[in-house]
Amino acid sequence: MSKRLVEVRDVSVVFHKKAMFKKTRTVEAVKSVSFGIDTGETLGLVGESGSGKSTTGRAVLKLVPVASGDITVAGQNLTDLNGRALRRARRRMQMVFQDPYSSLDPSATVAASISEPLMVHDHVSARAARTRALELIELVGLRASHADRYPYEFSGGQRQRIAIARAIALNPDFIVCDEAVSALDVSTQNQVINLLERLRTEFDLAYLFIAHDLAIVRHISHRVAVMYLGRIVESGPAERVYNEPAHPYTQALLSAIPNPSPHRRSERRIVLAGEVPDPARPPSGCPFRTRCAFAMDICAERMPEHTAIDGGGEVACHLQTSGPELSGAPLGDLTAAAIRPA
Amino acid sequence: MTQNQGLHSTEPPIMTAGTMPRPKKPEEPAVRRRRAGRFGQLARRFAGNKPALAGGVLLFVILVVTMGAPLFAPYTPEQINIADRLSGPTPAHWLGTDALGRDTLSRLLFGGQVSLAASALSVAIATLIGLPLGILAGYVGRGPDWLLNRASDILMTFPALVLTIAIIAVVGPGLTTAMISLGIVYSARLFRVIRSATLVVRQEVYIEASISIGTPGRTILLRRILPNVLPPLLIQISFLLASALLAEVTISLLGLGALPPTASWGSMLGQAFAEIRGTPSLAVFPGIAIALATLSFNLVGDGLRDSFGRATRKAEG
Amino acid sequence: MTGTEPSGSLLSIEDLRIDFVTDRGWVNVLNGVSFDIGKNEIVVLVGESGSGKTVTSLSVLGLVPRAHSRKTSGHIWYDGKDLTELPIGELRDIRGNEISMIFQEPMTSLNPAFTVGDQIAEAYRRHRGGKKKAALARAAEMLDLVGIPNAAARLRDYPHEFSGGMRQRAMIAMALICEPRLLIADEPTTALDVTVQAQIVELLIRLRDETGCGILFITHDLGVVAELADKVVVMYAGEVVETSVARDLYIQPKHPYTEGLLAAMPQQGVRGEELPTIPGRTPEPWSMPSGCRFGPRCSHAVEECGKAVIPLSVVDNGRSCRCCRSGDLALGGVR
Amino acid sequence: MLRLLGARLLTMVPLLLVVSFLIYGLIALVPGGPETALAGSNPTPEKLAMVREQLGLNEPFLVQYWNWFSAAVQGDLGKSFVNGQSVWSAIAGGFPVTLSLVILTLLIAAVLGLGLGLAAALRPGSWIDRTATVIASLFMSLPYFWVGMMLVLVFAIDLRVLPAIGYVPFAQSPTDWFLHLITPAFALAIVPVAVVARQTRAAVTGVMTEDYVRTAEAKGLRPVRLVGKHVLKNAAVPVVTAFGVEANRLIGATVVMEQLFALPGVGKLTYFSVFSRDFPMVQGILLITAILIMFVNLAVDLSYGYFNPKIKAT
Repeated sequence: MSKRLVEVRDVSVVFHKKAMFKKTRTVEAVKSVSFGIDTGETLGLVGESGSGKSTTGRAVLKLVPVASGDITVAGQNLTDLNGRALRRARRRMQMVFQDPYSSLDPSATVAASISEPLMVHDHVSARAARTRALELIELVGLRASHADRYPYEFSGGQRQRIAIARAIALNPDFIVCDEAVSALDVSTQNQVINLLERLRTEFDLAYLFIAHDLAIVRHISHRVAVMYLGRIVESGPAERVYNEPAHPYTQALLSAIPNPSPHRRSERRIVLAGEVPDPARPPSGCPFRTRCAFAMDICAERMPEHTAIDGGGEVACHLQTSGPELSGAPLGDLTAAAIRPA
Repeated sequence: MTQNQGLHSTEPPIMTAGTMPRPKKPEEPAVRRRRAGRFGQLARRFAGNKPALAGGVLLFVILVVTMGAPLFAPYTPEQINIADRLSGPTPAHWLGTDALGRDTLSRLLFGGQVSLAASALSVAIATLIGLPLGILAGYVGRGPDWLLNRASDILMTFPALVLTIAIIAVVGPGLTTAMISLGIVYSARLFRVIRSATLVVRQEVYIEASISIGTPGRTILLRRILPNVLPPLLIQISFLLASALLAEVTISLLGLGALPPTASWGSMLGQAFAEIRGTPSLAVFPGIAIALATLSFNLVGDGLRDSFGRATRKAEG
Repeated sequence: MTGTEPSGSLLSIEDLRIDFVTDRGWVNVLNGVSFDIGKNEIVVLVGESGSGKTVTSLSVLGLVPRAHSRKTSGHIWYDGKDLTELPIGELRDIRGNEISMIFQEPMTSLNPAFTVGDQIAEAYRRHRGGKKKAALARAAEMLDLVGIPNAAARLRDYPHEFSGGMRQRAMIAMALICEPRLLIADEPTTALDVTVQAQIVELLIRLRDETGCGILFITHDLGVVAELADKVVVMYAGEVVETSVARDLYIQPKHPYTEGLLAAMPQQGVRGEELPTIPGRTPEPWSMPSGCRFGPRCSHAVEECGKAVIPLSVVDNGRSCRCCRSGDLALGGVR
Repeated sequence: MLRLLGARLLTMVPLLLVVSFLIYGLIALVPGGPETALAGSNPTPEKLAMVREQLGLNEPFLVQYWNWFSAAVQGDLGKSFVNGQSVWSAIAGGFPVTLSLVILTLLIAAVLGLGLGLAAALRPGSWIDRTATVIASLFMSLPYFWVGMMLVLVFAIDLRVLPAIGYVPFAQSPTDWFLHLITPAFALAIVPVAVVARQTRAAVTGVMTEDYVRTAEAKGLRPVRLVGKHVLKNAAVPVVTAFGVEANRLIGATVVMEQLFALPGVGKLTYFSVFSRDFPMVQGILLITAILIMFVNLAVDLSYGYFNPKIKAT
């Protein structure tokens, strides 16, 4: 336990959008993001659309070109790996995708999909791959009789189980789950979450769990990182981030979680004005300042540094460092007075 | 249908006029269906589609009678019989004779061989060029894609028929040259279809999944992309066969393709036009033969398109 | 709180049964759906995929395609008229005028070929007539009302120039431009980010307070609507299984399916423990179980549940429930 | 819009250069060289050399091309091998005939194809839809020149209500112009009618299932406005594309049709030039055809921007 498995340092991803007769647009989708994940640990990565969370997940697996920074998985530095060496390294890390309807090849049977990693990496015989595929099918809670069927015969939840079986086929150390349950119905969603949790403890897996649904992330993550416009604005142990959010954006996100309890109706909700800015034209300084109720002059000038905070983790917010009259004051005391409902 | 829904959609797609509520497939289908697979399912849907089935049967019959022409034809196609020239349908000559007294039925059967083989030749050439290049351009993108696209742009600046005729002007008449050049012209059309289908497939998450597994590019091309661009390819091939047949007929009709005394449906029509006042039946029967063959290709193409379903139609662009 | 006397109700759905034609012939998708919406009331219709909630909402305005569906019984009463029997011309006069609707996908629900202003103004001109210029001015007011800055200039934008949240605001502006008495919102926040979702919910509550229209809000997520709903209608497999005043439903559900849905909300889970699930999945319309449709998945099921058809019966205080054990079960609500 | 037009015209320039180069290059492939076409049936080496000299074929290929291309840009496409006539004036002489035929054909295709497709799309599954589908399938499969022959057989030979062959200029007698063209135009139109009808049906039924059509329905719009405004503009892109493709194909088909109906247009000229190996004429025709088709494609592309503002933006 608690051996560092994944180390991501200052990773940036830049996309170039070409258009005829127009300037090439450069979008820095991920900006010097750093985090680590221990063996057997789940890191929840949350953010809204356009926050760069999915791109970060792909960058860790080098599925998108990484502009700068270092990625180490299980002691192997992926940064400069390419071609065959990269393909080989991929056996230790896998991915489960968001849309269960398109992540399986419609022309391949379930068994064929699940055996793909076995055939590619272990060069096992077709028969051995099939035997293993059948085991995996039962491990994720489907029946062996499902092996020769095609994806269209399955529901979303079942397809996601098949995708998970494919991901764990090679006993990887690390799986990126990119919105793995967000396309599913509430009751099915929980079945898949429980499966993921069971597999994690059974095989000592580490997850990077990417989601926009904060309630789910809270349930399964040991630590949480919050992204906004390509940057991690706050990270730390799940309990600390959820109970004492330090960044105004985290606070707003948390207060936007739909609250099912009618007892707590009176609780103040922070409704953020506006929407996430265009990632191609991010605001100067702190990316959140355009929607932040506490924005100060300095926020437009400088990107705040990541600072360690009590209770664990880091936050990138001027309020925590150089907020003149706020220095040292815990943010929680301010919220009630300062936040106006929209 | 389901993949068209938004990320968070949990409700079946909404119906407006024209759509049908498509039920999701049941969890436990009939036991015997298990091994049927995607192409088995396709075959079942195709057979359930009456026009498509009729087209398939018609095509089969046409192929059998033309390829078996030596067995079925009452005369040889070049047998001249001046005494019986330009006869209408008679018991001896069911479909009549031409200006040299040659039997129209026999010439139709043998001519069909020539015409169909010629169209198959040009479509085969188009496939051999268009399929690999289309997949290459769609999968690799960047430079090769740009270059191949410009090349197909250039080929598409000319009507297929005009370009083929121009090539004939240079290298001289003859069916084989004509069909080879036609095949090259058609390869541009096929290239476009395959390229856009590949682009669609390449965007699919299951390709990214294969990459993330560490599957080599070659395996991805063969096992993931190729099977999934087959549907639009098959559809396009059946339509191209219809076009190629028509082009063969046109070129031979103009006297630039099949040369006398070889019978082809086109050359027969060309000769018939001169006699249309006296012996209209000479023009009628080849026309019907061409129409039936074209119809069968089109019906099969439509049937495939319907059987492969909506997703494919999108890929065709 | 709201009383839902039939006399005071704005819209009343009564025993609605609808069949769809599929590859397998006619299948039943709505089976005896009944509930009322009162004036100025927000009714939330909750259900998972295949529950029939969207079909219910579409059938109010007759937007279920007639060629592929048939009504086998039931009425939708509005203003003394049965909307299901109303001639299509009269129904069109009600659509977008007295009753209007917004949809789940703001990205695809606006026509990409016309400007936003044109599409908002179009609803107004259809029902109120007048010059295009006047209608556009009115559309600008509406955009302003739903919180789009610089409204007059943005009228000339095409939908693709709007973000998701703004498009949903534009849809709301379009729906409200004729001051309807009822707004039907079919999963209006599902496709949006959490912070934008919160904005839209706040906006709907504000607009209800300002304009006094009733709202039928369709969703699959009980969490989204806890603070919005006056009344909740829970649907499962084409049937209403429970109706209740919102607060009571959350505190003490009467139907085991409602209990399951509430427990399955991840907010309700205890860290480190397995999340509660409802085993199995919603039955397909052509393979409905006999008796209680939730029976095969229900942990409280007894032999009786598989036999007779269970009616929707009044349990107490205006609540109704479709469960033969509603009297003897004590189910848990939210914590 | 103007900027876009200018930009698109600019991209046509390199394409035109390459295309013209290929067209001129074609004659380099002639077995024995193009001079064989002009030197008679049994040419002596001296005669061949003389012809080469006359045609400037002794110059380096690139120089030859440049001479041809720069003259072509100034409107001089050379002279016919066969009768010494200016290529430009020969093409210009046949152009009105071919243009008349193509435009009449496209008109028929538009009226019948759109009508049929729309009628089918608005009542999917009805008898109108089924009839239209059958008609489209049949029309797709009929060889157009054969249909032309059959029409001549019925209307000109048996019924004697239409002239069989020949052409009368519009300026001379509009009625005769029309009567002479209607048969070939109708025969040419059958495939475009089928294609346009199918595209229209597919596009309209596709658009009818879009969310925004349901939105418009929920607004209370009546069918005429719903279809006339919201559906048609969105369905137009594939239909216009089909028109573009068919226009391209039609230009090829006129070669046969003008031959069959003895219409003195560019198609007949093409056929005659190919048969008599009149290379300057073939080159000129190819060049003009390529330019025409580039403009048709440009018009189609520009129309996308109108029908779908999102395309314009990207």
